[in-house]
Formats: sequence, structure tokens, C-alpha cells
Amino acid sequence: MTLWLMAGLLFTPLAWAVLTLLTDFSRGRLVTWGGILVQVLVSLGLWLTVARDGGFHYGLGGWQAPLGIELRVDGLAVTFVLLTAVVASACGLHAGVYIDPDKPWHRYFWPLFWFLWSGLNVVWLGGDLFNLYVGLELISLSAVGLVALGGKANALRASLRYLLAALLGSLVYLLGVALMYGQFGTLSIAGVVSWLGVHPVPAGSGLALALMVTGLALKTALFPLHRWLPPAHGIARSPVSALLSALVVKASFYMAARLWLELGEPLGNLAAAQLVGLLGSAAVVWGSWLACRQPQLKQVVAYSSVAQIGYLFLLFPLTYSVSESVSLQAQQGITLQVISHALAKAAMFLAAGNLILSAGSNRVDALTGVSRFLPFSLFSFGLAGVSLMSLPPTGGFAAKWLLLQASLGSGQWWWILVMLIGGLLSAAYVFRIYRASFLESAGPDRFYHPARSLEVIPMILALLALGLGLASDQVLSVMALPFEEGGSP
Amino acid sequence: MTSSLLYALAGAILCGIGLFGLLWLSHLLRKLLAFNIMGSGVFLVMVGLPQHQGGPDPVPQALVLTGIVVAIAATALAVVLIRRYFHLSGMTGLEDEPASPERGPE
Amino acid sequence: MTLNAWIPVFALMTSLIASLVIFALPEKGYRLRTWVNLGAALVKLSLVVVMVWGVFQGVEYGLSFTMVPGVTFVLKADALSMMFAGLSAVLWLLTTIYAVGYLEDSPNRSRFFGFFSLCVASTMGIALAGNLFTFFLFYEMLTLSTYPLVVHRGTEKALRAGRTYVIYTLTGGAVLLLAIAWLHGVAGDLPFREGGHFMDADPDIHRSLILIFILLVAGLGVKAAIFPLHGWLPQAMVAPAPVSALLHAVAVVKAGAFGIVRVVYDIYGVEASSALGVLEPLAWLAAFTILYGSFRALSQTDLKRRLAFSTVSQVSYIILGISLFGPVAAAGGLVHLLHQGIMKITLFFCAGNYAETLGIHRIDEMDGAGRRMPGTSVAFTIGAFGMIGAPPLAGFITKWTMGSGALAANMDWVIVVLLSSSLLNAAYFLPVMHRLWFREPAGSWPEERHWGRLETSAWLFWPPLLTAVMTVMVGVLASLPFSPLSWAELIALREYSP
Amino acid sequence: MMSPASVLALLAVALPLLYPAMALNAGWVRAMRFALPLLPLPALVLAVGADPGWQLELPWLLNGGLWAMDELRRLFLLLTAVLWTVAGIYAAGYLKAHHLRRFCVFWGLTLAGNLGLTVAVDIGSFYSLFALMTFAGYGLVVHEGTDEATHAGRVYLIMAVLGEMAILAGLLLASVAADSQMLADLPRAIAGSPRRDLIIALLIAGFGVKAGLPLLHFWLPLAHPVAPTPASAVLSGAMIKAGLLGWLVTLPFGEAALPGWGALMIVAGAVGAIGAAVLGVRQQQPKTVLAYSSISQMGLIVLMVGAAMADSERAPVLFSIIALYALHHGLAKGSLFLSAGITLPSGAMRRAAVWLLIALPGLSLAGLPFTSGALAKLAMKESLLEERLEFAVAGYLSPLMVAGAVATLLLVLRYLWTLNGKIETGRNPPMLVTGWLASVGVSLVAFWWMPWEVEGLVKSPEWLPAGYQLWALAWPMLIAVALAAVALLASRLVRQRSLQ
Repeated sequence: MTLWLMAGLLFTPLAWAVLTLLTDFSRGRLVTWGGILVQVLVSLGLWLTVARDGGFHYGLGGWQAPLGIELRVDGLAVTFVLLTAVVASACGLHAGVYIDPDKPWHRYFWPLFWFLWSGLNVVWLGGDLFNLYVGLELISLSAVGLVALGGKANALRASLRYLLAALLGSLVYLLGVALMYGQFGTLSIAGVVSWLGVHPVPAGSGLALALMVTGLALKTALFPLHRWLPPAHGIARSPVSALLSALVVKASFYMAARLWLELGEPLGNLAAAQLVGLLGSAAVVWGSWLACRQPQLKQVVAYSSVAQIGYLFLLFPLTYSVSESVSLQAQQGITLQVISHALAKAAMFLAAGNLILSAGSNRVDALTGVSRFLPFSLFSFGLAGVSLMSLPPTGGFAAKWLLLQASLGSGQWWWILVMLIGGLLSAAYVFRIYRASFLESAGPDRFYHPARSLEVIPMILALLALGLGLASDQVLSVMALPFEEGGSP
Repeated sequence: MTSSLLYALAGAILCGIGLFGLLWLSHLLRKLLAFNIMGSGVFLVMVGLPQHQGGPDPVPQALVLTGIVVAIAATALAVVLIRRYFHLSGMTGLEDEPASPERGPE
Repeated sequence: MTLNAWIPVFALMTSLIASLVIFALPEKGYRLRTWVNLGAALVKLSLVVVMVWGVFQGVEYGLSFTMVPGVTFVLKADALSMMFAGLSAVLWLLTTIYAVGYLEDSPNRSRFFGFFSLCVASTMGIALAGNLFTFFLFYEMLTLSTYPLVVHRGTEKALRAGRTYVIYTLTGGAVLLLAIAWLHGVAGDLPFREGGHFMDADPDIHRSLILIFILLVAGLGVKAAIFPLHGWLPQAMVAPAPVSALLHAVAVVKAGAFGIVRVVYDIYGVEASSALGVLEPLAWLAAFTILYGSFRALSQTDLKRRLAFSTVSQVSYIILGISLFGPVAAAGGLVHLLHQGIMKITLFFCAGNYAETLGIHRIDEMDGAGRRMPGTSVAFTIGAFGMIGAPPLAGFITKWTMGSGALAANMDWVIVVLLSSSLLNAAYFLPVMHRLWFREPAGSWPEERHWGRLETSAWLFWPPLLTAVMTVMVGVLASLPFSPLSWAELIALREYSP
Repeated sequence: MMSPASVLALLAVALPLLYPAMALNAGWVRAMRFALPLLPLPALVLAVGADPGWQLELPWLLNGGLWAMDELRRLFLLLTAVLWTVAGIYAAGYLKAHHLRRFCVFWGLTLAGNLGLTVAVDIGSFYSLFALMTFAGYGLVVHEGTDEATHAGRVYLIMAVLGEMAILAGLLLASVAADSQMLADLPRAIAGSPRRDLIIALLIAGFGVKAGLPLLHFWLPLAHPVAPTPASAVLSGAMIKAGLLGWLVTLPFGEAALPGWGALMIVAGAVGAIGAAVLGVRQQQPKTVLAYSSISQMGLIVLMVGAAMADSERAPVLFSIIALYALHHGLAKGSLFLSAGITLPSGAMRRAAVWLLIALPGLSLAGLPFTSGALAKLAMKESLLEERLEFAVAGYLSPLMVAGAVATLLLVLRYLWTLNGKIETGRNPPMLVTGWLASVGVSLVAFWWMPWEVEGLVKSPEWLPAGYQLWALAWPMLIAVALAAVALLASRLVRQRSLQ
């Protein structure tokens, strides 16, 4: 059973990718619909398995580490697998209607989409550093491809910039991996941890961790390494932007977080943790500030991603040399932040796509009067915005609450200020959009009606982000499932 | 001992050169080449460093092989994109193009 | 779970579901929308009546579940929540009727009524919230659902007002969140409990408690429009009249005041607050706000702005009442929660009627309007006299009770504040009434509209009259059981002897 | 089961209170006009027919309502009901069609307040009805809509609001001190309260605005002339007495001797009685003169109030005399005000008769023998004899009363003089004449059958003053006539000289 589930998760997406590579856009869409169904079912199945039996290690094809591919299937991983299934399905379904099938290069959308999905699953489940690298590269390359599908010179420019940043990040990460392997002789995170349990910490091994985190931070667009993100996310087609913001940046962050949580305590130091937190804070403030000043709708949303990503890096100071319960709160908070941001940002980009489609322009001030015409998409956008502002009862709020508690618990009150200011700044840019759309225009309405299905999808995502806050305890309880010892170390 | 350090140092130097090129050069193809140099440096570190534990380690060899495949794929993608970009814009660098007005819907 | 656990949820859901249905209805579905609105309002009212009776009998309504680790979502009906819930249920019904008439033929009604219902759902949630966390949840929801109502007209002015509103309230919300989180860190998840939690708090945390109290009041004070956090309120009067009515009488400012009541009574406990020494500064602040609001109201020429500053002043009565130590003053403050709502909604309804029927916005245009619109003007007069505190109207009961309480608490200066405020109220309301009844009209009205037999549309005509009758009734019949005063006394009794 | 008296009391207040609802229908305006005299009828029946002692409990009202009637309240109720009835008849003839409905609305509300406050014995309803009367009275004052009326209205309102606030504060303090919501409990509590002087000051000042206490009287000479004549009559005859009643039911008479406050009130009364005359004789408007006369008369009453405050033993006796005086003055002053609005018939005989009827209530005020005024003045004199009172300034009371009597007659003469200059010849509406005649009638004749009872005074019209009393009444009047003659001559001389 587990075998089938694992295979279904990791390899069938590749199969869909190959299948869709052979057909045109419309047939690819049919294949994708089937594929989405399968993927969602499989993800759900794995999630239920873990929720029932607890997490486990899994050696793919019977091979064990170091040469085999070792998977680590725990509550957190399956939650992200499920999240990926939800968000990617939503984006896929949306894209099927949204993307114009007549442009020839659009037929590459589906293969890239599926490569991306399989790469994400690899990252969520991957247990050793190198496989994570491969998964990450798979994600980066397909993401770059998806951005390039915009077709225009701008899109290519953004995608090239993205590609170079991603490659640089990968190499820095890989360098860290090399040093790590040279130091410890293993690629498995669990292996490194058990090695450190026996031996004293070798001098200079912090460098490996620093390199890996830096490379991943570049791929996650942590301030000041964020410059590549807004053009890429802003210029891509809306479903692509949604995928990128919701999932792709999370993949590299997820790896950084795993590294930090396992190795941060022995290899890191306080200054580094605070520095990362500081950069995250700067991202929150600077990203929100820039989001307030963007003339174009999707740029606003993209800069908002920069800001929201900043929150994630508060994980580093809030888990370093603090009590167990504070660390747990911080981890839970960050996890919720990842999930709620994924849902909300996907909803926001998809809704923004609808708004742009109907207003016929990407500019914020072109939205004047759209509230009379397109309240449904606007409402989705608004709901997602509520989550970004981290107002209750959204998941964003639950996340912020836990982070506040963690900051208070560890006495690091300065992060509280960051969170409050960040919340207010995010309100500023979200309300800027509301404001523009509430303005009554004198001229006649000339809006285009997007299909109903385009409007429903972001709404569902936004409602999920909203409901996450109410159900966050349940969600977190699955993540915290005890890890079944017995797989390979 | 020294040989492994030598490999590692050489790798580090290559990395440095590549990084410099990647950040400093403006022509896209040069950037791409710099990326490849940097990649080579990383691979060198990877295979070179673990040797001190008595003879070649098979794992890094396998990893580097995979790494090279990934790097080739990336290079290929980059080349495609650079070519297409050059066709559309006539430019070989990523500097901000002269005043792009209203971009229209997407 | 039993039915009793679900009744508060139903009460909350009626308007939430109504809101979703209304959003889904097409703009043209005028009749259906009206019926959904009114039906939901009636259902909610009956649920609240059931709960009021139950709470009086001592039945426990409520449910709770864990939302975020360590924090529970609690809905609970106690005497205090029933006071607020009753207010919002009754006035929602009337405001809905009014709004249907007010927005006849205007665009975006679907959006308006959707958010309107959402706003009421938030208010209900605030009333029924069983701990600060739940309270905060609905408190922020209220901010969000009122924004579209404030900017409903979509003019530059409305949007500016909306921006001010949002800046104020969200900042307040952030401060409140900080305070709640801090309190949670200090003392854990505290349910609202009569008598509070900090009766014998550890002296070590006194300093934190005082700071948290200040933050809580600052956060809540934005919505309650306490000086100097009141700036948004006068601007927000650009909203349509039913929104102003709701904002001033039921939802927003009341939410702030209600929150402060909750904090003082059910979190800190009045004795602990008094022992911490935070009550007296609060009383001074409230007293200053009362006078300040009245002074500012004097110089306003726009009717709704004058009413807005009057709200600034009046809401602080509630806070003044609860920050005086003693059950009588507490009853006076609490009862004003209802009284101010009823009176102020009357005034705003009337202001809306003048604007809609005659195009009157400024006070100097009101000459002789009493002859043209006697019903509205009678309602306005009653509301204004109530505000002044003329007996036997609602405002008098407040002032009398609060004054008695202040004297019992040996805080004689409060009498001076009460009387000065009455004088100032008289100074800015009596000239308006003189204009209404004793000046000759200036010829033609700015924009007159006619509706058959009545002076204005029936939808607009009856709500203010009903609330005016209520203004008289809650005053005259103050000693009946279930009158606001009796209910407030019940609450005060339970708070002071839990 | 409610007693008939309680039902009547409810009806007495409810009828005028609900009467304004008739204004909703524009077609009923005629009915409203002719309903004016009917409004106080239940109260009249109650005052005349029901014996004091009934109680009406209204536990649902405000902080618990209680209405009842004692001897004191009965006289005030009687005065109020009678005066409003005759003024109502008068008004039905007097009013023009312009803003008639509005006038009727405020008339009804003011009446309801005025009647209700005399039977209310709980603080809440007393104060409520008092405020109702005050605020609705504004409508009567500014009814004409002229600039003078608006100005007068503004002064009236400002002073009234200040007065209301003072009353509220006083009642609040007293109520907390007494821990009771009943007026009857207040005097004792005030007397024993540490804030005694503050409360007394507030109450004196608050009710003093209504009662025309010197320095709080400014609204009176402004408001009375500009109000419609029937409204002036009730303002001056009945509403001004509400302030007096307020004092009587709240201040701590009989609980503690307050010589300081008593002296202060006596000084205030003296200033009012004489100062008002000094100002009043220089006025040109008949109704202004009457307004000053009211202040002057109230000054005399304040003298008695002061005496009652100073000497707690004598307070009960003084109370009944104060009530009697108030009744007498209210009826006579009402009649005088109503006479300001009539026109003279053409025949000489009838003119003379009308002038006589105009003058008689005035002379009654001055204490003309065989009138209610003589009775009241003598009773007052008796009660304020120096040997009967035990406080410092008691000795000044007699001379002050004499001076007051002189002042009274001077003002009446001045009124007649100015009226002579203004009065026109023509026909009167029948209702107007009826109302006026009725007022003269109750003042001169019906007074004797009214249920006042004062220790040592015989209640009958056959009562003849003894010789010494006659002289005591007459000599101040002679002085006044002489003064008036001198003034007349002087003004003639001045005019002749200025003509040359």
C-alpha cells in the first residue's frame, strides 16, 4: 500500500509530465484533470495513513542510504504534500481555463506543471541532502520554464534573472553539501545528527550550514536576495504566479528550516540566528513598503510575497536556544504561516488574474468600480488579504498568534514589533486594492466577465485559508504526530 | 591530506572565479559560462574533500555525476531562454530596457 | 452537545448565512433580499429573546473548542452579552428596515446588505464571545466588514474617511492583539468570568498587568472613540445614514466600549482593577472625553458631524460608569450601552431622513423642517432631549443612576462632569430644535422628494419613531423587570458579588 | 384596585400629555382649539372633589413612582387647574390660525408637566414633569416668532437649563443622602447631610429660576410680554408657583433651623419685592410691568419662605399661608395678564365696568379689603409678627411687608396706566371675554369657596377685617396712591417744560 502511495506521489507526476509533453494544450488539459484526481487521492491516502499510523522512513525501491533514495514521511511532510495537492490542483484547474490554448508555446505548460509537482513532492519527502538538491533543481528549472511561458521579452528577462538566481543558490547550497559530506561523510540529515551525537562538533562545520542556508535563502528570496522574485512572480501568468508564490519558494524554505531545526542547535550560533531574523524583519518591512508603492496589481501581490517570506525566517531566532515549548510554538506558527500563506497567496494571485482579465489592465487604478461588477473575485481577493493581514480567524492570524507567544515566551520582544508593523503595512497594501476597487467611476462599465469556474477556485482557496485558523489545532495535531523510529537512521 | 586540500582549494578558487563572473559579467552567455565554472568548482570540492578518509569515496562520484546532469539540463534551458530573449529583445544583458511603457494585460 | 450549546451559534449564524445568501443573490433580487434580511433579523431577535429569558433563569449557553494550541474559541451567553446582543438584534431589525428604504434605487445594494449582515454577525460574535481571543476575532471581523459600508458611496471623501477609519482601527487592533497575546503569556487563556481573574494576583505581575491594561484600553479605545483616539469617528459620518446609525449606535463604538467593560469586569475584575489603580485614570480620561466631545460638537455645522462628536462624548459615559467603583455607577454605565444606542440611532435615522427627503445636511438648512416632517422631527426632538438627559427619557436614567453611583463612591467631581456635559448637550441640541420647530422655512428645500401620504418613505418613517418611542419607554418604564436598567442592575450585582 | 382619585390623577396628567397627538391630523385643528379648556378638567375635579390622602403607586415608573396629594399640593393643584382652565377658555378665543397646532401641542405638554409635578411625590416623576413643563414652556414663550420672542426664549431656555441642572444636582445629592427616591424623605436627609449647604444652595437656585428669585429672574420680564397672553397668564400665575412648590417639598423646613439661609432668603425676598417695583414702574409695556409685579410678589412669598427656613417651629403654619398667598396671587395675576389682551367696548358705562373688572384683581393684589388679597396680606402679617418668630432679622419683616404692599400697588397703578395707553376699542371674541371674566370671577368670588384652610383665619367671604386691620391694609395703599400722584404730576411738569 505504502509502496503504491509513494510511487504514486513521486513517479506518476513524471508520467503525467511525459504524457502531456506528447500532446497539445487541450489534450494535456484532459490528462491533467485525470492526473489531478489521482494525485489528490494519493496525497489524501498518504495523509490518512500517516494520520492513523504515524510517520516513518522509507527507502525507495528497497535501497537504503547513502546510495539509495531515502524518504522521510512524517506528519509535517504529508501535510505539505496535501497542501501541494490542493494548491496545485487549484492552479491547474484554473490554468486550464485561464491560459489561452491557441498560443503554441503554451503546450509546454502541462509538462512543466507536472515536473514542478513531482519536484515539490521530492522536497517534502526527501530525507537526504542531495536528493533534496535534485528535487530543488527540478522545481527551479520547471518554475523558470513556467515563468518564461509568458512569451514576451519581459517574461524571458524575468525568467532568466530567476534562473540565474536559482542556479547560483543551488550551487551555493551544493557547496555546503559538499563541505558537509566532507565533514561528516553522510548526506542524511538524520545521519549528521547521530554523528554529532557521538563526536564533538568539528571546527568550521558551521560554514557548511551557513552556505546551505544562504543558498536556500537566495532561492526563497530572503531580503536582500529578493530582487529576482517580484519581476518573475509579477510577469508570469496568474496560475503560475500562484504556484510560484504558494509552493516553490516554500520548498527551499522548507529545506532551510529542516536543516536549521536539526542542525542549528549544534552548528549555528546566536548571532547568525538573530541575523537571519533581522533579515526576515527587513524583508517584512521593506517588502510591505514596496508593495504599497507598486502601480501594478500583481507586483503588489509579488512584493507581498517578499514580505510574507520574511516572517518565515523568524523561525531561526525563535527556535535557537529557547525552551522546548517556545520552540514548538514557533515551529507551529511558522508551519501555519507557510500553509496559510500558500493558500492565501494562491487565492490572491488567481483572483488578481481574474480582476486583471476583467478590467483589461494590470494597473491598480484600473480597478476603479470593479467592485460593482466583479464582487466575487474581489471578495476572494479580500478574504485572502485578510489572511495576509493576519487578522482573525484566518490561518495567518493563528500563525501570528503563535509567533507572538513564542516571541513573548523567549523574551525577544523586538520580533513582536516587527509582526505588528508588518501586519499594519500589509493592511495598507491590501486596503489599497480595496480602495481602488470601491472608487465609483463616472464612465460606463467596460468589464469583461471571466468564466464562473475561474471565480470559484480562488474563493475556495481563500475560504480554506480562512478556515485554517479555526481548524489550526487539528492541522497542527497531525503535524506533531510522533515519528515512528525504525527506519534507517 | 595535502592532495585533498589541494582539490578543495582549487575547487574553492574555481567557485570564486565563477561567482565573480556570475555577478560581474553582463553578457548572458558569459554569465552562463561562469555558472558552469562555478559548478565545476563545487564538484571538485565534492569529490576532493572526502578523499582523506582513505581512498576515493564512491558516493560523491555518483553525486557529481547527477550534478553534472542537472547542470547540463540547466545550461540547456538557459541557452534556450537566452536565445529566445535575444530574438525578442535584441539584447544580450539583463539591464533595464529603455522605458517600457504600459505593459498591458500580462 | 446540547441544544443550549448551539443556540449562540445559531444566533451568530443567522446573519452570517444571511450575508452569504445576499452576496449570492443578483443585484436585482430586491424583494427576495429584503425578505432574507428581515427574516434573518427576526429569527435572530427571537433567539436572543430565548437566551435572555434563559440567562435570567440561570441557564448556561455556550460552546468552546480549541482553535490554536493553547487558545480556545468560546461562545457564551451571560447577562452582559445578552445586553449587547439584545441591543444589536433589536436595532439590526430596525436598521435593516431603514436601510431598505434608504438605499432604494441606489447601486451596489447586494454588496451593501451583504456586508451589513456580516457586520451584525460580528457584533453578535462580540457579544457572545467568551474570552478575549474570541472577542478579538470578531472585533477585527467587525473592522473589516464595516469598511465597505463606510466607503459605500465610493466618493473620494468616503474613501478618505474609510482610510482614516482603517488606519485607526487596525492600529488599535494591533495594539489590542499585542495586549491579548501578552496577557495570554502572563496568565494563560482566561475566559470572561464575573468577578474577573486577578482578585489575588501575584504582586510580581502587577506591573505587567497595569501595562497590559493600558494597552488593552488603548486598543479598545480606538473603537470606543476615547480621546485622543476618536479622530476617525467624525470622518466616518460620510457613510450612508443607516451605516452611521449602526456605527455609532450598535456596532463599532459599542464594541470598543463593550470590550472595555469586559476587560474591567470579566478579565481583571473590578476589585482588582481598582486595586491596581487603573480605574481612576480611566475615569478621568472618560470624563475628559465626555467634555471634549461635547465641546467639539458645539462648533460643528454639519448635522451628522455634530452627532458624531456627540457620540464621542456619549460613549465615554459607559466607560466612566464602569470605572467608578460601585454597582450603582456600574449599572448606570452599562445601561447607557443600550440607552445611547437607542437614542443615537434615532438621531441618525432622523438625520438620514432629512438628507434623503429634503436634502438637508447642514444645521442652518433645518429651519422649519418640523412642519414639513413632523414625525421625524418629533423623533429627533425626543432623541436629542434624551441625549441632554432630560427626564424621563433614557439619558436621564443613565445620568441619575451614574450620578447616584458616583456620589456613593465618593467621586463628587463626576456630578460636575455629568452636569457640564448635559449643559453642553443642551447647548448644541436645543438650537437645532429651535430651528426645527420655531423658524420659518427658507422657501424651498435643497432637494425635496415626495412620497405619497407620509412625510417620507414608510421604510424611513417608522424606524426613528419606533426608536423614539423606545427612548421614552426605557426611561419611563425603567423599573420594570427586563428593562435595560433592571438588566444592568442584574449585571452589576453579578459582577460585584460573583 | 385603584381608587377613583388615582384614576383621576392619571387621567389629569395623561389627558394633556396625549392631547398633542391630535396634531397628527391636520383636520382636527378646530377640535384642538376648543379642547384647550377641557384639558385641565380632570385635575380640577381631582383638586376640588377628592380629599387629600390618596396615593397612586406606579412601581414601573422611572425609579418607582408614587403620586399622592396632601393639603399643600391640593392648593397648588387647584390653582394650576383653575388657572389653566380659564386661560384655556381665553386662548380658544385669543389664538389666531397661524401655528395654532404647534401652540396647542406645547400648551398640552406644559400643562401636563405643571399638573403632574404638583401630585408627584417621587423624585423621578417630579423632576421629569418639572422638566417637561420647563422645556415645553419654551414653545409658548417663542410662539410669536418675533425677534424679541426669540431673544426672550433664548434667555428663558439658558436660565431654565441652568436651573434644571442645579435642581438635578441638588436632587441627586439629596437622594443619595436620603437613600430614597421619595421627595418626602429628602428634607430630613438634607438637614442631616454633610453637604447640607451645597444641596440647599443648589435647590434654592434651581427652583429660584422658575420662582423669579432676584438675579435669577432675568427671563421673566423678557418672556412674559412676548408670550401670547394666555401663556403669560399661566407662566406667571401657575408655572412660577411650581418653583415655589419645589422649594416647599424639598428644602428642610421643620427639620432644622437655618437662620443663615433664612436671612439670605429674606434679603433676596426684600430685594425682589422692592427692586422689582423700582424697575417695574419705569416700564412701558403693560405685560412687562406685570412681570415685574410677579417678581415683586414672589419676593414677598420668598420672605415667608425665608422665615419658614429660619424658624422651624413656625414652618407648618407658614406653609399654609404661603399656599394661600400663592393661590391668591396666581388667580389675581392670571386675571391681570388676561386683561392685557382685551379690547374696550364703545359704551362709556361698559367701558367703566370693564376698567373696574380689570382693576379689581390688581387692587386685590394690593390688599383691597374684601378681596382675597386682603385676606392673604393679613394672614401673612399675622404670621410674620416679630414676637412669634425667633431669629435675628425677624424685626425687619414688618417694614418690608409694608414696603412690599406699597410696591404692589404702585406696580398695579403703573400697569393700569400703561394699559390705558395701549388698549384699543373693538370687539372681543366671545371665548376670550368668557375666559377673562371667568378669571376675574375665580379671583374675586370663587376664591372664597376654595378648600384652603389656615389656622386662625375664617374661610368665608363675609369675613370683615377689624378696624385696625383695615387701617393696616389701607395706609400703604394711600402712600402708594400719593406716590403715584406725585409721579404723575412730576411727569406732567417735565413734559410741559419740555414742550415749552
